[in-house]
Amino acid sequence: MVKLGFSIGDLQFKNPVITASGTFGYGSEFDDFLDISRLGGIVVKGTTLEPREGHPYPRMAETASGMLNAVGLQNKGIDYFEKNIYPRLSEYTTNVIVNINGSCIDDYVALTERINRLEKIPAIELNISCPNVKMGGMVFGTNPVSAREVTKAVRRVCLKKLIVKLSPNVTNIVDFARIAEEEGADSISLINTLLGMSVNVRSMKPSLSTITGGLSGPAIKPVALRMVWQVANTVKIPVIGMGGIMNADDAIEFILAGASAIQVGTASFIDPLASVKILEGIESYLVTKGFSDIREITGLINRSK
Amino acid sequence: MVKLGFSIGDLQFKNPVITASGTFGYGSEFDDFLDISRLGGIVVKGTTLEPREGHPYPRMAETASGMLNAVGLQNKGIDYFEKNIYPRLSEYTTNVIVNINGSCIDDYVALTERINRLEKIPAIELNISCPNVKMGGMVFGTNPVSAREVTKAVRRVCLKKLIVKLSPNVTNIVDFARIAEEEGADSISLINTLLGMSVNVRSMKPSLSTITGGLSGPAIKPVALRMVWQVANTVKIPVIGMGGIMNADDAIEFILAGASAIQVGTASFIDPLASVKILEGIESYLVTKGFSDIREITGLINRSK
Amino acid sequence: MTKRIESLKVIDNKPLKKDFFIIELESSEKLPEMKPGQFVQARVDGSKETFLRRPLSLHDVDYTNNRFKILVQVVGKGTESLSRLKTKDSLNLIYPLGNSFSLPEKGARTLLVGGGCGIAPLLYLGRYLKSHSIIPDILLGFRNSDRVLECKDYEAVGNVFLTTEDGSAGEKGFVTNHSLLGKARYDKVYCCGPEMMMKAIAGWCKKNNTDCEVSLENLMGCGIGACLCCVVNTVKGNVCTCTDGPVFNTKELIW
Amino acid sequence: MTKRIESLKVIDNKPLKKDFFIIELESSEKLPEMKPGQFVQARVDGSKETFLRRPLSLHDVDYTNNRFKILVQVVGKGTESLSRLKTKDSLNLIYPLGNSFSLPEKGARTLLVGGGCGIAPLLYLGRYLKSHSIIPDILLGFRNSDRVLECKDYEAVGNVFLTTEDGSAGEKGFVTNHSLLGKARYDKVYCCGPEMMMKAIAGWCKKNNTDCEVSLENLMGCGIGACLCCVVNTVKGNVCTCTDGPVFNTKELIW
Ligand SMILES: Cc1cc2nc3c(=O)[nH]c(=O)nc-3n(C[C@H](O)[C@H](O)[C@H](O)COP(=O)(O)OP(=O)(O)OC[C@H]3O[C@@H](n4cnc5c(N)ncnc54)[C@H](O)[C@@H]3O)c2cc1C
Ligand SMILES: Cc1cc2nc3c(=O)[nH]c(=O)nc-3n(C[C@H](O)[C@H](O)[C@H](O)COP(=O)(O)OP(=O)(O)OC[C@H]3O[C@@H](n4cnc5c(N)ncnc54)[C@H](O)[C@@H]3O)c2cc1C
Ligand SMILES: Cc1cc2nc3c(=O)[nH]c(=O)nc-3n(C[C@H](O)[C@H](O)[C@H](O)COP(=O)(O)O)c2cc1C
Ligand SMILES: Cc1cc2nc3c(=O)[nH]c(=O)nc-3n(C[C@H](O)[C@H](O)[C@H](O)COP(=O)(O)O)c2cc1C
Ligand code: FES
Ligand code: FES
Repeated sequence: MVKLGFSIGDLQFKNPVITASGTFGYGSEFDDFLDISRLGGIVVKGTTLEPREGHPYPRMAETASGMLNAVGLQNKGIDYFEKNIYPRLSEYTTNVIVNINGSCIDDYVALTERINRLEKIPAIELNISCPNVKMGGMVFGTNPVSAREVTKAVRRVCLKKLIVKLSPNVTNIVDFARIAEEEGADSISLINTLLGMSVNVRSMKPSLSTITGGLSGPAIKPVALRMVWQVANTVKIPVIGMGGIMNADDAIEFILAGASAIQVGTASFIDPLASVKILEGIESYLVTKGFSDIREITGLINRSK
Repeated sequence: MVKLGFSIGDLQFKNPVITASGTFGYGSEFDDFLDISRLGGIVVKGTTLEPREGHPYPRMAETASGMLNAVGLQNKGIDYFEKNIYPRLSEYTTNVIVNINGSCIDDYVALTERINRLEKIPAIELNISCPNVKMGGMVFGTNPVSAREVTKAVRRVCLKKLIVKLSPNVTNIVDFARIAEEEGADSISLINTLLGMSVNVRSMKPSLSTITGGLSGPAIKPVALRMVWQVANTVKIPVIGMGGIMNADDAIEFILAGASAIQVGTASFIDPLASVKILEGIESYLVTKGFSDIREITGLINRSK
Repeated sequence: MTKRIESLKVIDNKPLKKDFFIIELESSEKLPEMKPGQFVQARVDGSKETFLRRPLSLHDVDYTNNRFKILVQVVGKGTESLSRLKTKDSLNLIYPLGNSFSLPEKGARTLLVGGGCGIAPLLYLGRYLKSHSIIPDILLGFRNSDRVLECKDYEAVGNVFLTTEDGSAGEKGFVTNHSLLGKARYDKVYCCGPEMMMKAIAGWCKKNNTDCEVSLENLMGCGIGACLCCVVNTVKGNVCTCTDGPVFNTKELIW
Repeated sequence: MTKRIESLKVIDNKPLKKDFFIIELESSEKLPEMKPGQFVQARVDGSKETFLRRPLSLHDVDYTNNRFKILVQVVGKGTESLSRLKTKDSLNLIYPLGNSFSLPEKGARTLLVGGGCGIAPLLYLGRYLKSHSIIPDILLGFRNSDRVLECKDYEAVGNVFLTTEDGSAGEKGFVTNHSLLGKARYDKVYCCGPEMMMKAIAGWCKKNNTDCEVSLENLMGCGIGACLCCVVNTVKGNVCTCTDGPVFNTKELIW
């Protein structure tokens, strides 16, 4: 048997395949298709303190090898989550991670404190690329100063493993990775969506109600892979790579570039079984290539220089 | 007949379809397929003062709806261009624009002065996202200070129309567009390629000799369109949009978002006739929709708010 | 009701008038229970330009042979690619998805209204109603006679009325202009078609105090409630068309 | 020589052993002059996962019927998709592209060496040589007997010798191990196959003072000299494989 596990500090993951926030609901949407407990982990929907209705329809547009979304963090808030969703989630025998979002630092801190008391949630994914924030409209994840502040503030209260999820819409991703590591993140995940846009030439109007939205899917994989490679070569904490991973080969590209684990996002929309197939594909790749532990190939392209 | 022309200052273009630098050679590669003089213009290969061999093979990798390249500005230098290529180019009855590149500001200035004396070249496209530059490895197009300096220096000597071509690998594209306009650019073109990467899982090595390369093709269209829209809403000078334009509908998206003209890049590799087909498609779109002048739809999505 | 992912065999792909066609599919397993109003998410393998699956309604179901049909109108790249499917090809679906039309009260006077490809789910709904002894009026609207589909199947389950925008078949105008709506009275209306048409019918129902269910055709990212892209604004806030719908009582919608 | 873009009719797609197949195409117009060593850029319409065209060599040309053949090995998504082409489908090509093999001097003792799909251009080259009264030796290398293709066509133009890596057909080993190379002497060698093989043959030729031309299989972005992605380093610096090649005399290459 090939060893597939990895860990963030003392938190063990049985394998490196995790589902990405906002693309796997709360897991139950996929119960008909697969046994979620086979996965290394799942990251649930972006959660906020208060319920959010999200942006108006239309929120989605198909693009070449990708899609734009402008969901706008629709969710029922942490109270509802704790009461109605958490009990069921805590029955999965895999790591259930909550992706947290706020409009200001206080929101993030308050959310973290709420999640601290949920015993079966071992880690928080701090999403610092939420587009609607207080401070002069500046996005947390694209401003080094606020990225540092929010990470510091959350770290101070966070009793769980802290994964900081980076925005790719920056000149130098490495700066943000360093900040996260310096402020005590246990892991870094990337990339969130690229800011994109689409116009409907029939109606002569923007395709999304918000005009711009987040681009995901295979289209962004080359950019994601480049950033994961840059970050993995910079920080010492484990890096979780994502962006356009559709199959095992895609996942292996990220691992060879230095990712300790990967997240499967948009792929689950087209093939709800994608995550499990990717897991199986990674395993058989390792077997075929004659490796016994995935860590032998993690960052291999950087070692063979 | 529908009016398709646009102008940069007093420089007239018969239509808004231009071929992008590095994707259309020096035109002659396409002579077998189309009458180049039908196009609004062509931008020739990135040119430098001295000849350049470019990067080692492999320089190319296919990606989902796109490709990575690491050509590295291979070209025979301005002397060769002036003697051997310019005479033939000056026979096309369309605007032939030279894309200029340098390792330092002096190079750009010297190149501009060389092109000043080429009567049949009406405009320069200043490419400020060349990855190998003197100043501490900082890329001109991703650092506002050096972007300003190089634009200022070139503008001071440039007797041609000056188009500044922006790099998309920045947090805020609008900053760079403003700088270009403030320093006297006559037009802005965008986007150049996104920095990306690919790994060959069979060989377990990076696909490109340079590890990272430039991503082009439909994959990047949503990002390109978003940036063109942002820039068109910021500057008063004409904006030339590009990035993943494969057909007339794609081109029209850019025009509706505010581009006065568009460039066709990677599309010409797959269909050498792409530029002409796009031109024809734009014309018939306007006819079908009942417009008589392309300017009626330029930036339409911003007006109908 | 368990959803499944399956590659089904294409038994037949019959071109109808203009851009319409009907694909008949066969499962190698026993069909799950499938209700009128439910839909499938079809993977479009043959097209370079599509990325996501495409939602399509159940048009007719034949449990005996484990077969069912979808009726599709070519409107873009995905449907165009599906139109090229041939007998013996396979089509990968996630199905059955979504809620379904509700059964009206016994003896309810019932009207089905469909426009364009919105007529697709009405046949299976009609059969379902018929099996519950309700014979509906069926009002179908098309652009012009070129696009009027054969209505024999529909005639077997109800009384068919036609409109075309140019009057080249049936009455002239939109479905909402049909004289039927001036005369008859209904207890229940089911409607599927372009949003404008559904809104007009919903308005007419409201005025006439008639209960109305519509099947929405919102853009979908996943079809299984995971992406939250297909939302519609209701009295309960934004809900997913793919799981809370596609069928909604118009009283719930904020239109 | 004018290049053209054309959708050609697929006359036949014949599967050979293992992953190999031969597609025969027909042009509706008179074929342009096409030389051995030249190639086509094929658009892969049936695959979601390919973006660029795929370069493929001319395998055989029949001017009388305006037909020609390409021999393809499935190695990935593009070639896999091409393997599914059926009679009456169409295939869009840009062709003919590149330079060609040179004609050796009269009476030159000539050897053709091919490995894997690198055997593709050698048939047309063989015919061309034969038409100039040169009967070459033809040395073909395959992984194992499963992959050894029918050599009848090749036997019609020269004396065929085989190697397989496992010895299951012909001599055991790589083409460079074949006893022929220890015995015979040649004035000219033409070689196409995996880079390692071509380098080995080039080395053997150098040692034996034999003129050697190889056909490179560099990755191509455009095939028409526009992208500069397919370069190979030569004594003249980086040149494009698609326009200055694909055939190079090994003396020019910096290997
Ligand atoms: C629950 C449900 C059931 C459906 N049932 C059927 C059915 O039985 N038969 C049938 O033919 N169609 C049905 N549709 C509509 C069908 O899904 C779309 O026509 C199809 O997805 C279009 O794909 P395409 O690739 O051909 O078009 P695209 O190339 O994606 O789009 C072409 C044009 O149509 C517009 N468009 C595409 N989809 C929609 C939409 N859903 N609403 C409004 N505009 C749209 C696009 O904006 C674009 O302008 C249903 C939709 C839903 C949500
Ligand atoms: C001038 C020329 C003539 C050719 N003639 C023929 C021919 O007659 N018959 C034939 O079968 N093939 C020929 N080839 C090779 C053929 O073009 C490739 O096998 C094909 O493009 C692979 O496409 P794919 O989508 O199937 O593979 P992909 O999915 O793109 O790649 C699969 C794997 O193969 C590797 N690969 C792909 N192309 C190449 C390459 N060119 N060199 C090295 N590794 C590669 C990739 O890195 C990847 O690991 C020729 C190539 C050139 C340049
Ligand atoms: C519909 C949708 C909703 C998303 N919601 C969230 C979210 O709530 N929080 C978050 O951090 N990322 C969110 N993402 C981003 C994904 O988690 C992931 O970072 C991104 O989609 C790139 O991966 P992919 O290309 O594999 O989808 C969302 C993505 C999509 C497509
Ligand atoms: C092979 C290749 C070479 C390129 N060379 C140059 C160049 O020399 N100078 C430049 O400004 N842009 C260059 N570009 C970028 C294109 O001009 C264009 O900005 C980019 O490809 C995005 O457009 P597209 O998606 O339509 O190709 C090159 C692109 C490609 C694919
Ligand atoms: S389509 Fe994804 S939630 Fe409805
Ligand atoms: S493949 Fe583009 S220059 Fe040769």
